[in-house]
Amino acid sequence: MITMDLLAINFSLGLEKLLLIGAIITFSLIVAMYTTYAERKVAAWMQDRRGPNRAGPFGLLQPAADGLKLFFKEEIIPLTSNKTLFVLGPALAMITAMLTSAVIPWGSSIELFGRNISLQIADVNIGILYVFGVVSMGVYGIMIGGWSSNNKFSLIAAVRGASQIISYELAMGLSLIALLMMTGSLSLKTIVQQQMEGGWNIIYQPLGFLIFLICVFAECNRTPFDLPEAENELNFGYHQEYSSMKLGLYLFAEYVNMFISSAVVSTLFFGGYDIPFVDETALSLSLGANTVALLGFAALFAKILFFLFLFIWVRWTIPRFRYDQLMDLGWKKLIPLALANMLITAVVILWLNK
Amino acid sequence: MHINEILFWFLTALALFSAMMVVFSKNPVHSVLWLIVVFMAITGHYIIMNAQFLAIVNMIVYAGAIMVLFLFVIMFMNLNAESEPQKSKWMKFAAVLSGGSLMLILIAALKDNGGFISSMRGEGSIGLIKNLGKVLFTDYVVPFEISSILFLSAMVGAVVLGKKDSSTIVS
Amino acid sequence: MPVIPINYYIFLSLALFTIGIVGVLTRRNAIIIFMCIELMLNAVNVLLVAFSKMHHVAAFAVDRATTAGTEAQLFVFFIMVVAAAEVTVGLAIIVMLYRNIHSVDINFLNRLKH
Amino acid sequence: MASLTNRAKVLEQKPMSFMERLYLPAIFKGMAITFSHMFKKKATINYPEEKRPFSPVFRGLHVLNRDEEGRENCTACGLCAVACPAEAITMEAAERKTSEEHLYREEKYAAKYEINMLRCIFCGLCEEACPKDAIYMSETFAPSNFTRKGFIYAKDELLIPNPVTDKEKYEIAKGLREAQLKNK
Repeated sequence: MITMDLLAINFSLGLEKLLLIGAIITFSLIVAMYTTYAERKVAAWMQDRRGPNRAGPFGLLQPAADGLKLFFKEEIIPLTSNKTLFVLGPALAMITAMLTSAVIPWGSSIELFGRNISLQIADVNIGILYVFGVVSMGVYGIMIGGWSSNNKFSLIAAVRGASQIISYELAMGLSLIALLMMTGSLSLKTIVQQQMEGGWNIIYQPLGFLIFLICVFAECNRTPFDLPEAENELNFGYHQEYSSMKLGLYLFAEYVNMFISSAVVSTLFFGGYDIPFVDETALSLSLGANTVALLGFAALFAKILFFLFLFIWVRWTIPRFRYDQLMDLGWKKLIPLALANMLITAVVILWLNK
Repeated sequence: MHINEILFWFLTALALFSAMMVVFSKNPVHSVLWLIVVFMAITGHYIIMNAQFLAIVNMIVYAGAIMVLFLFVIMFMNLNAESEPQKSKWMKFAAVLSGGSLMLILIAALKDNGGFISSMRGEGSIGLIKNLGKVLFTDYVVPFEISSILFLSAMVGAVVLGKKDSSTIVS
Repeated sequence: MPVIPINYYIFLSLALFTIGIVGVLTRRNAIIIFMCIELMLNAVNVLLVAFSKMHHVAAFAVDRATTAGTEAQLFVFFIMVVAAAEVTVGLAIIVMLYRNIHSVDINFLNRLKH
Repeated sequence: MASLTNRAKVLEQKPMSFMERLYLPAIFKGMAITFSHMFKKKATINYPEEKRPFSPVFRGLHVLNRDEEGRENCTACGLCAVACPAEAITMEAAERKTSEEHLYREEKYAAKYEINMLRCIFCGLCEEACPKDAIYMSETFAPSNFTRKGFIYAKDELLIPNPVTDKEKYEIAKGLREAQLKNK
């Protein structure tokens, strides 16, 4: 289905998809920008401070000021570094962070200029596997950046980051298998539609959700799993040698990752663009399909915002793990738990179908 | 030219060029990265042939897991272009020559056949997960289970090999 | 209808395979040689998928519900599985080798008697 | 081995219970604490706009005082320089001419009076030592500067504005302290 949708392009469809891609990328960049602001603001509030409030009203222009600052800083490329790879690293990190957004259904479809436009870039029928593929590509941004800086702190941080991501990908996949056994489909759109009818997956898979959430935290390199950036042992982590906008891209990719993973979590476990306690078909008869689609997008966005807040909340609550604790949690706790969850789900499904 | 064919030629060129770069780049890390590009190009080929499952498995397993292992090992050994052992010029020449002649022979042997590949939608549904999974878990369930045992033994083997021998530490 | 002759895929796969062989013959770094073997495995995979597709298209013209060609794709899947297992063990061996002789040069591998 | 003191406290080290090993309740408890802090009163203030009141005994920058008619109090007796533990104060005395009676209160005055703010430790001993109530410490902070020289404050920087000619500035320089003291 990817091929043919991709290859049988007519002009207006191509234009529509391009516009959608542009809109989603702009949107996620803006959200990522304001997540940095929210992070500083929430961190301040949790520590009884006020946070940034000088640039613009309530400090709302702070992210723009930060971005400008990063743009105007001197671009330093270490002499002994590997120049091509040094530049490639942050680019890869950013691209892989962005790529995942292609398969997330941002809403149902809207009618515009007589066309039925689906608010999803590509309804791939292997959506979740695609997400996994892109996530596993995300390792290279870290590894290449850390290695090419030619600095042992960067290298150790890169290796740590990569092994952390690989280890937690396993538990992530296993926790999702239970979910996939229930839905019977890998397409994210189908999963959302099933949740609209049968209730959110979080009700059926609380343990799976917990494991998935922990793994998402680890994949995004967020506290309590931000070992690659452990300042007290590795200085600044894998982007230590970076400066200017290349550093900005790395930092920004983290926030884009957070945004996209929040979207994935809310799509998989919290009904995606499903408006809770409301029958969409009945509502679309009274309000019109377009309004309901926009409302659905708003619902999804609200869920995403909650998860973004959760990311920040956890970061300013829980201290960092030690490296052996991290590996212990991943391999000895989460994977067996996910396996048990999978087995129990399988048994229950078989028992219900009998 | 149809967009499918354009993609085919582009991916083929990409795959061949980066495969050459794997062999000829001096720095082992560059070799690994070029090999990742080869795998991505091959993934693209699978997508053109509508073998979605294999495409994504290729991407996750080869590009995402196996190559990371290679990268790990190379980074830990701190191999770079200077420490890279090189064969003599004549040996390389002989290797390229013999490889080229092997390719000539193989092409000569295989060039006459009239098959073709179309990428019509309805004709290519075997690569979908649904169909592959059904066959995999019914007809091929025994090889599947055996491969899981293979994995387990590989895992144990890797751990045993990678573990530092306690007697060597003492000495 | 876009049609690509099977020959193209054969040639692509042969070229990749040959590049892999040349790599094995020219390089002395054990890891690179290992990578070239992976390249050869992948060349075979491409060929198998192409043949499976061709087989399926031919069978599809006769019977629209055919599953011909599935086996080849599963075969590729198993090749990947085995390759993954092989890489873990192989890399573990190379790491152990490096620990013993502090090099990954295969020319030093004649020291088995030590 | 016997302990040196009897104050060592033996900690009870029992293995963690199942609930403790889950860690999740503890994590949720911590998250509840941080969440509750979001709605607490903020400890910080918007500094240049809002200022915290100083304590009445706060010791800031030095000010050389004048009396109500605008005459300088200082007689260059040197007691402050003697009292200064950091040796930050230097001065040169001069004799008052007849035409200068509106400028200086006593017949001797400080022609040069310098305080090195890099040496000053703001102990307030000069203030204590002064018999003429000529030097006291205000509630301004030492401002920043680009050069070391800039931190040697000469007389023109130290003197309080003239209460006769420059009434408003004098009041400001006199500062909040008076008001505070009055309020008490």
